[in-house]
Amino acid sequence: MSATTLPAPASYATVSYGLRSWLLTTDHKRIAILYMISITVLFVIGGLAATLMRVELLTPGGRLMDDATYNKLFSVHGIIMVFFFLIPSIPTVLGNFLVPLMIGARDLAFPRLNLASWYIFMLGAAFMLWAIFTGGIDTGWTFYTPFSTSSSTTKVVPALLGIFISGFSSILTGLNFIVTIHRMRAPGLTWFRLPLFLWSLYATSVILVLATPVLGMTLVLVALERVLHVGIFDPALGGDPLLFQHMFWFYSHPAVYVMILPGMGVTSELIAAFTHRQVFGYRFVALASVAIAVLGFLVWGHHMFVAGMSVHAALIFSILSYLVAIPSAIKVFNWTASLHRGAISLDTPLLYALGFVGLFTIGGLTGLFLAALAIDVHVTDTYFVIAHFHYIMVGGMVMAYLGGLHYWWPKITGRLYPEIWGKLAALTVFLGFNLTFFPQYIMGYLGMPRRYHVYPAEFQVFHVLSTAGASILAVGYLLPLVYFLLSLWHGQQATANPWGATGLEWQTSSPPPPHNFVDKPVVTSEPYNYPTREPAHG
Amino acid sequence: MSVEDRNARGEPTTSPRTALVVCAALLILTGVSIAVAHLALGGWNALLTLLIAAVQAVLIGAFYMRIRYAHGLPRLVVVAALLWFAILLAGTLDDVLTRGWVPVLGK
Amino acid sequence: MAERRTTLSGRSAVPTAPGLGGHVAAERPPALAEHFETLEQQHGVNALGMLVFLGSELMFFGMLFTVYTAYRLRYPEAFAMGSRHLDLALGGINTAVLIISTLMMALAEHSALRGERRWLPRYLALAILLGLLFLGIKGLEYYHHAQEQLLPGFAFSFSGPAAEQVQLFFLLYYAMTGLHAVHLTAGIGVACVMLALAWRGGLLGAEHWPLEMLGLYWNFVDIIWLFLFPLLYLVGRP
Amino acid sequence: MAGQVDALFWFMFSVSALICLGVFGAMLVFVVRYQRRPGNEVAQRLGPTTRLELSWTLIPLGLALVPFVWGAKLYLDMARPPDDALEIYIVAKQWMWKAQHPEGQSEIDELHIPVGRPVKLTMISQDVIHSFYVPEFRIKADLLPDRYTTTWFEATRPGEYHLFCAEYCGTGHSRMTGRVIALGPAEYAAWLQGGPTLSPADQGRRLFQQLGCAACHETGLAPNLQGLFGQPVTLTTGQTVTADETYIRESILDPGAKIVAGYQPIMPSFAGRVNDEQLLQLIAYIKSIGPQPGGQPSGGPPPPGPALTPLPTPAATGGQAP
Repeated sequence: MSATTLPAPASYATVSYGLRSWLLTTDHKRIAILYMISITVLFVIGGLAATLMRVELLTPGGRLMDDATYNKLFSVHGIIMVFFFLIPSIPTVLGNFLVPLMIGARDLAFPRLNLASWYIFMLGAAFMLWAIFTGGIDTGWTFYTPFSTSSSTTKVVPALLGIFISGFSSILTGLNFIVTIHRMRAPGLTWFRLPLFLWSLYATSVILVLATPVLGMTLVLVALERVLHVGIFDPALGGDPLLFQHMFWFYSHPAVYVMILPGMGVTSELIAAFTHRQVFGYRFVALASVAIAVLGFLVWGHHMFVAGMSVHAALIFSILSYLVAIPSAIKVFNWTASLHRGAISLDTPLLYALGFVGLFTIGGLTGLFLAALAIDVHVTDTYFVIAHFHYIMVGGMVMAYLGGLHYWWPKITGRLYPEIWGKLAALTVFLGFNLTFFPQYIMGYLGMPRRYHVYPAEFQVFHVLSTAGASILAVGYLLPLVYFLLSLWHGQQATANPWGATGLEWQTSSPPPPHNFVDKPVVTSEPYNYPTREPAHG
Repeated sequence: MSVEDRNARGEPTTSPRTALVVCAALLILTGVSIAVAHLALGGWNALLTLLIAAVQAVLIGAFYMRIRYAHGLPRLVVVAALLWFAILLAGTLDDVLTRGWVPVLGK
Repeated sequence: MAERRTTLSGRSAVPTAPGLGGHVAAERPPALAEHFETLEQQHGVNALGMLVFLGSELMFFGMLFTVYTAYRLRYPEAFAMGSRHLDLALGGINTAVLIISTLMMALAEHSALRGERRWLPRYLALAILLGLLFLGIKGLEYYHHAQEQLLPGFAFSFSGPAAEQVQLFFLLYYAMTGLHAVHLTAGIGVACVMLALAWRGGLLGAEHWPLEMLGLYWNFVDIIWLFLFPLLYLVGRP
Repeated sequence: MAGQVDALFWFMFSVSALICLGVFGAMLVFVVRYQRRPGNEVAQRLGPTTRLELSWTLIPLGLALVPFVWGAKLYLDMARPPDDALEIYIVAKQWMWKAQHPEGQSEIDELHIPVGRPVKLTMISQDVIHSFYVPEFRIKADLLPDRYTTTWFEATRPGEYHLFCAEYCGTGHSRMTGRVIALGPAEYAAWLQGGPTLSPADQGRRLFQQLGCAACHETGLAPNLQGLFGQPVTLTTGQTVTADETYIRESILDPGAKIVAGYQPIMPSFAGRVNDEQLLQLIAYIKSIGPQPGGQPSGGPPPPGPALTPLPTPAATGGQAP
């Protein structure tokens, strides 16, 4: 029986009321909402830091603030955005909400652990905010030794502790997803019937579980070194600062894939839903996620080509870096091919998905420049790198996150957002983003180093363009915040499946009941089984 | 299939007798390891003692942790974790051991 | 909606449990959490969860192993000198203690599975006692190092060349054995809870799975030590 | 070198632009053409995809090898300074650059170099990691606190170029900048005249005497340093190391770490007694009495001290100095 014809069961959101019922919930959907609120607040803090930096960079002379303040701002921006927004964003919000729904389960495998993950995350964030608001931190998000251990006089240890703690949240979330996807799938839901979003989340989880511990221990050693004045990475005491960089990037490079893989998964879902067909080369796209997760671990050394690493290691890491580009390229080509002879509805989520593909393509291709050793020597640690990873993380991940939020908003809240405003915001974000970051490619190639508070006047024109773009981008981000909130009261009621999409999550009511499905779902068909027509000829 | 079935089929459990034998083997291997460490083998000691530790780990994994009886998935987890550790070790040592290879300095 | 109903069936798979949304199926065993279908599924979820967790744990130690290896290859002499300051006898005894405690854990699991209510608490208590003995001996070693002024960051003085590099050895020694001791302590804590349950007749038969999880963890902690022992104690002995 | 890096860059840029044009163009055309509308309500069924998949897996894989090989070749060139390069020492600290010329001049936050001659930099940091970056020459290299790193470049046109610190190093990071001033040969010679003082190697020789190094290193108590530089040295552990800048530095600061086979660990540590500049001067001196391209040791300054008696050096080329 369809959920819409039964007397509607109480939704997860209205089954009980009160703060207590939310803070002690083990319902994956409510935990997803908790995460959504938390990371939105953190995103705003990180965004404010970026805004101040962009305003300061309007002029080359550094008139608005002193050097130390600027350094703290970019550190806060980096740390908050990477560890407290990008890494948790899609997995903890959309992943938490959708994994059990998409596989037809009643909850994640470990519901209480899931809630614990959120509390751990909040504890980590609290430490981080404490560090920020009681003196700040000026090491950048990379914490390079020996600067972080013996030179910086800011609140490094609380910040390290914050990241260390939130790391456990990542590990436990990853663990929960892996076990859930392995063991809780509905009857008939074989691996190659899984939505592509779940393939990408699975790959993400593997990275989270296996890479995060390495960062955790590294940060512990840095904190120990700072507190006890002993040398593990400090060359003055026989340590090797490059060893820190190896350990740091062993986590932090795969962490880039933690940020982009879920975005790829969302994009695959959106493209399937709005071209009304299966994604071209489903198996290749699915396995490419796994390939990225594995190959992504083999390339961390490309962050260290000028750091004094051995030439031999540089050559190895360079060629491996090209390998990891291949599965990403496969995905881009498959998404494009999926549009061919589809039945395309150009709704807001698809706009974001197309934006994702375009910006990710540019970000990915410029990543190849950075893998080419001689070019990397010139452009590493310049704005070229800044532009590159913002194309991946902001152009890629944030676009996908917004696209996913629009697509599943009716499922999450039971309300529709205003489509016109959605399209307008998507275009604003796209334009603002490109205006912000494309000039940074140019000035990077011209030699503008990153993390510079004062800079030679010849780069000013690019900085002004960039700041102008950032203002547009800010508007683009504020718009959805406003109309999403308004839609909670004024939005039109959503049906169970407003997009006419496949996938188990659309088979239950919007918003879903506490245990997701009234009837236990059984899967009997291939994924994205939209009706199709035969090729015109042949 | 419930847990009791598994027990009845003898699948997930190691008999006390086997457990005792494995324990004895572990203790003997520890003794061998200490002895090996004291021989003059010119640098091969470390490798040999680690090899013995690996054998001990396999014994514990196979019999006490019952990976031996498990099907694909548990084995996959173990292999994945070891593989990732190997990647970390290999990539790092690739740099650490080859820094002097290309004669940049003192050429 | 209609066309998708044909592609993705929304019908019930388990005729005996028609309404999992509100009703509780009559024959659900009490040990079965409400979001699982069967005990077997629950058991599989828990075992896999523990294994994945241990994989993650391996990387915690793996990072330290890697740093240790890099420095040992760089400063072989200093690491040999540092290692010779460790008490091989106590280290060897501790290895044996931990191995036997693992045997006790395996026997405890076995008696739980067999429903041997008399034996389960005894084996478990023995495993706990051996674990505590290990920690005690480890503490004794730490105490000796403190007396020898071998505590980096607090009191470290080493006469002889390359004192800094020897200090590096001891730092890693404390980091690795310390992390291991933290893990063992956590294991002992959980084992004490299980002992209390077993004392009251719990954990037998179908309910033995928490003990199985603990066993996996205990074995892992043992394996880590079996590598720490040759890495730390058996350097430069010839 | 800058031109070659640019050539690779523009090659990659062109290929990337083509790929972007292809992908974006296709996306645009498809989106316009295959709108869902009456007559195109449902998508066309997908045919077999494997052949296409394989082609866009394997072709990019082959294509990727080009920039790898090209970039690696240039990188190797960057890692190997030409033998005739002018060698200048760079010491960085928060937040300044100090350069020491072989002729004796030293300068702060400026670096004068001749046009048309390769310049090799041997660099070290006194505190945290810095990075020497001159965009004009397309070179960048981190300066580490524990060992020497090198890079090299050749200016082709006279002029003033930006020098940046590219690795974040604390509060004044963005002010750790300077100028590289490339001069024509005549102007460079004139600039050199302006400076006074001894060459680093001469200063090093003076230090060598002042610190009492000669008392052991020229009497057989410790390895003779003639002809040592760049040669392999056998240690008490049986290992062999190359007597390069980093090894000499370590031996001065931490003499017990790597002792040459056949000698006792009698040398005291000079950590805290010599600073990084003096270390570089000592190294320059040891280098100057090292093996010369021509064959015989010692080119510039005459061998210091009394005539050398045959020494019980373990390695044919002499040992190093603990």
